[in-house]
Amino acid sequence: MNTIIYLDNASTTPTDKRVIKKMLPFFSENFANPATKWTSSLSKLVDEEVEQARLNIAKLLGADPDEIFFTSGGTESDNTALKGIAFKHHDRGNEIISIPIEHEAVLKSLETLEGFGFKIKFARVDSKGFVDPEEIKRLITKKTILVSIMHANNEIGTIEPIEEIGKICRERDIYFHTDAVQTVGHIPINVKSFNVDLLSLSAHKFYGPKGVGAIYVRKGVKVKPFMDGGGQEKGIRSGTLNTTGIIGLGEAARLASEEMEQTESDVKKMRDLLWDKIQKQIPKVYLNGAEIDSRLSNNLNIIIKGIRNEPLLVALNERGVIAGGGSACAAGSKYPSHVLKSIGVKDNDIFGALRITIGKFNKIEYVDYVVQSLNEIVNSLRDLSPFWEGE
Amino acid sequence: MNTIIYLDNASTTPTDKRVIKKMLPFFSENFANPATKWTSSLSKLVDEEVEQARLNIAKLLGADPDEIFFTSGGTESDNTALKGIAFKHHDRGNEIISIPIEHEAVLKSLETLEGFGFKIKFARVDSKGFVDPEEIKRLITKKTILVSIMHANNEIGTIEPIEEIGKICRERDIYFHTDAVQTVGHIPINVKSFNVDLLSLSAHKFYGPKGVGAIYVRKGVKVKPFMDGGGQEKGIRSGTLNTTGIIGLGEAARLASEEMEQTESDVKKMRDLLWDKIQKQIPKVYLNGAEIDSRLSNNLNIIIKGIRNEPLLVALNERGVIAGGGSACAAGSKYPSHVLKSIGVKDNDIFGALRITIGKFNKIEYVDYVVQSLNEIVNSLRDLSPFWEGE
Amino acid sequence: MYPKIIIEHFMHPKNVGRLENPSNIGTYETLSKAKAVFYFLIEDDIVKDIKYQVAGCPYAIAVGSILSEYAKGKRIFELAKINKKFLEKYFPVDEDKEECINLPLRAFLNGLSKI
Amino acid sequence: MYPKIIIEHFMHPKNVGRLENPSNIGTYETLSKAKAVFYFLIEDDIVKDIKYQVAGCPYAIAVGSILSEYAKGKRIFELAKINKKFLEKYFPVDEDKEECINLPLRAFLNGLSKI
Ligand SMILES: Cc1ncc(COP(=O)(O)O)c(C=O)c1O
Ligand SMILES: Cc1ncc(COP(=O)(O)O)c(C=O)c1O
Ligand code: FES
Ligand code: FES
Repeated sequence: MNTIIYLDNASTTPTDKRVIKKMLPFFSENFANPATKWTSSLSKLVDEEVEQARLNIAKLLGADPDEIFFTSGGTESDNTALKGIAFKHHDRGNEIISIPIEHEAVLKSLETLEGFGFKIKFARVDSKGFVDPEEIKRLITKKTILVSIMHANNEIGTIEPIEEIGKICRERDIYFHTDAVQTVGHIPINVKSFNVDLLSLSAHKFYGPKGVGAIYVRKGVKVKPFMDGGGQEKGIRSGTLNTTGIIGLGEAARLASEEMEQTESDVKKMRDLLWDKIQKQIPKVYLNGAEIDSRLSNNLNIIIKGIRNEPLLVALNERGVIAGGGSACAAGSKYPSHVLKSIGVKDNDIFGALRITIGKFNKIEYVDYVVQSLNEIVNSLRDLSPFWEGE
Repeated sequence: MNTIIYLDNASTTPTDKRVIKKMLPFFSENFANPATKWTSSLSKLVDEEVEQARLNIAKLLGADPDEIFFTSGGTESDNTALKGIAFKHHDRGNEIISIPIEHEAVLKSLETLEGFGFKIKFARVDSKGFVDPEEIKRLITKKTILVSIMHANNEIGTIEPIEEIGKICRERDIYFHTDAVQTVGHIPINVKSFNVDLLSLSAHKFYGPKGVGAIYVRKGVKVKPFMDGGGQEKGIRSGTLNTTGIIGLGEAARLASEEMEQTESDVKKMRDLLWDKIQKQIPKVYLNGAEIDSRLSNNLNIIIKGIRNEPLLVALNERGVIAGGGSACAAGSKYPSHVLKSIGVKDNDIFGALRITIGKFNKIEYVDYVVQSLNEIVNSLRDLSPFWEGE
Repeated sequence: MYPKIIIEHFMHPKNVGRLENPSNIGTYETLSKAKAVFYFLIEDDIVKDIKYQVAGCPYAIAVGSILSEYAKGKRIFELAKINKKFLEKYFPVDEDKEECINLPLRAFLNGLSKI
Repeated sequence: MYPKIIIEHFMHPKNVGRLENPSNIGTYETLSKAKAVFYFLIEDDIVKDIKYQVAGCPYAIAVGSILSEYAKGKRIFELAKINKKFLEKYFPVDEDKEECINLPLRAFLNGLSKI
């Protein structure tokens, strides 16, 4: 088989060809810096496209365009949200609440804030990855200034009860940030009904280019700028605008608004078929996290007993199938997964976890090939494994 | 005239077509995340190109590839350098030395650090924008941990005595950062002979794409990460790599290594001719900053007596000529230029400053058209001006 | 970039310059050194002639041109009613640029009331 | 991705499995739960038969395969000299992956010396 079957869409997605087409003229023809829109018609033209992109994102989120600020990606948006609120509002308190299964962009930012005297409280998540809004309520004190809970988890696809948590925070006048990097462009979002104050997104997770993202900051919410400089983006994010990236992000947002529903239903169908066939053909395979119907519809995260995932992924790759979840045990690696650990998966099983995330360019016809390959590989790796007793 | 004559290359440059060509396959074919290079051949392929880009930049700077870290641009590199050193080495002292004509990315980062208890000392610059290394020496105390002096100024093109300052800092074991956003890819740089510990660069200033840059961090120099997250770039800069941007930056660096000498000589020839003709044809025009031969060869920054630059730029734009230096007096604008103010230019003159910065795609044949347009516009604006007495 | 009508007036401003013997002069200057001056020849409360100068951005220059054109032959009590709303009939006003419209407008109004 | 020779051995590993009646067993386990086991049939200081199992990455699996192939019919005093240098003749060792080579190598050496 010559085609590559890419099943690691939660890691990154290919840029949609229509997005590339939209971006292309802004590299070397309409390349101007939009900052000089008052004195250069070339800049004005670029500025208009940048504002259109802002509008497209605003629409996708149910926000106003002047609540959207462009960044270099999800990581920067998370840093901006957490450090921006903490350093601006430290006079109101020093406690921040989050959960242990957040992305490292959140966790490491919180660690930094801890070094600056903030107190980080983690609410527990259950074996499926869900946080209980009641526990957030219990953890809130007079000193709490910020709650940061991701919309959906990137490893196990658990969708958190954002609306309830948003309501709790709004009632208590506490800022609420959500990392929606895995959901924007995939499932409907409305910042107003979610009651979020800040939201992070990243273009390359929904068929936009890498190196660009955005942060929603609700009108009236003040943050200390994270990226200091020339004062672009109303001072919230300095630096010459990545116009091509932003215009690409805008186009990806527009396409998502139009096609999301269909895409997600196709993706779900393929994911469900895959899981069905895997369960039928391969013994001793278990789902990590929430039930198949209460997680992101592109996500499958499974334990395959008795083997490790690194050789599994390499062998799949040899057959043209690219999946995720690798957990090399060697130095320099950031695994075993803190997410699987937090939901109580045992170490030995974590090293055998496989993450398959479907994207809109995957073809359902390949499901049989994937399952067959997986089955054969699992069999030979189990033969190879000192941990496998043919259980 | 239908062609646009773009003379604002210090603001941003068009992406070289060869750079775009190099980037294109990495959007939707070779789109993988290089982080999974051990388990995916698609990732490995991208990783190799990213490492080639790193090598190209290292060569351009006389650095080792493992001293180069990718960022989202010059602004982020400056933030990383200053905050990274300050927050890592605050136990060694709290004083930082810089100059008032730095880019806002440096100045505003220093302002933030001031808020965290650091003491910022500014060395004076003379009427041409030069800092005296002796004054740096005098300002250094036992508490000084960092000196940050730009390589060349973005408004007036003054090239600072970096090597001498580097030597002073190295002898005293003080970290030395230089913002080389205006010089990388334009004039030769060698981080070793310059004795710099950290250096900022931005792709879009030398025909690479916007939204990507790099920071050189000398081997052994420790910084606290500015962008917290997944630990990419050896933990110095987290976030999914902007692979297309990085590969574009690498190609721009490669082209610069090969073509810099020729390009800069062409650029200088055009700049000199332009200045020559402007001086001959337009009365009461003065150069801001250093003599024409001791500044960046692409830079011309002039005062045109009796008029303001905003209408001048707009009228030039109407004739297809785009220049820079705009200083709208209205709200929301960051002018009048802190650079011109620091070198002693009077307010009235600052509002009449015009920055022309030549790039490699400019054609010397257009010089006459530009000067003629400028002359006509200056005449009518002077007629319009209550400040112009036909002096 | 500026609205088209602003660019037109800016590129071809009317009534630029000074009057030899003005009856009224109105000036205004911003903190950031933009300046507008109107020279009026007013007789029997009617604007017989008018010229102006502006050092400011295209908005300021164009508004100067528009005001001077409009004023010719008009009575001062009518002209004194001119405000931002009046100008908004001519072109959209960007919030970034409100100051630029104030500049010539104030100079103009100053010239009406002063002798 | 792994060097080609590693992928070849990984995709078609030799001597996979357990021996019924091994004379020696060598095992090694990393902190992160990777594990290698070698089963030897050693007679008169000569390796008559060998099998192995590895739960680890392709490096670990391939090195197991290479070692087991090499060991067959060899004397133990020769085999005891095997080290990282020896393996580097077969393939380049990435510094990220040194642990992965250690894993089967130690299990192998452990099996030689133990009864
Ligand atoms: C949930 C989540 N947050 C944040 C990020 C960081 O986004 P980026 O890598 O684009 O900076 C990712 C993906 O890497 C993610 O999945
Ligand atoms: C000297 C200097 N430093 C820093 C920057 C910031 O670079 P960027 O806008 O790419 O973030 C610029 C240009 O804007 C610059 O000219
Ligand atoms: S008059 Fe100064 S910007 Fe308009
Ligand atoms: S054995 Fe664990 S990564 Fe190689």
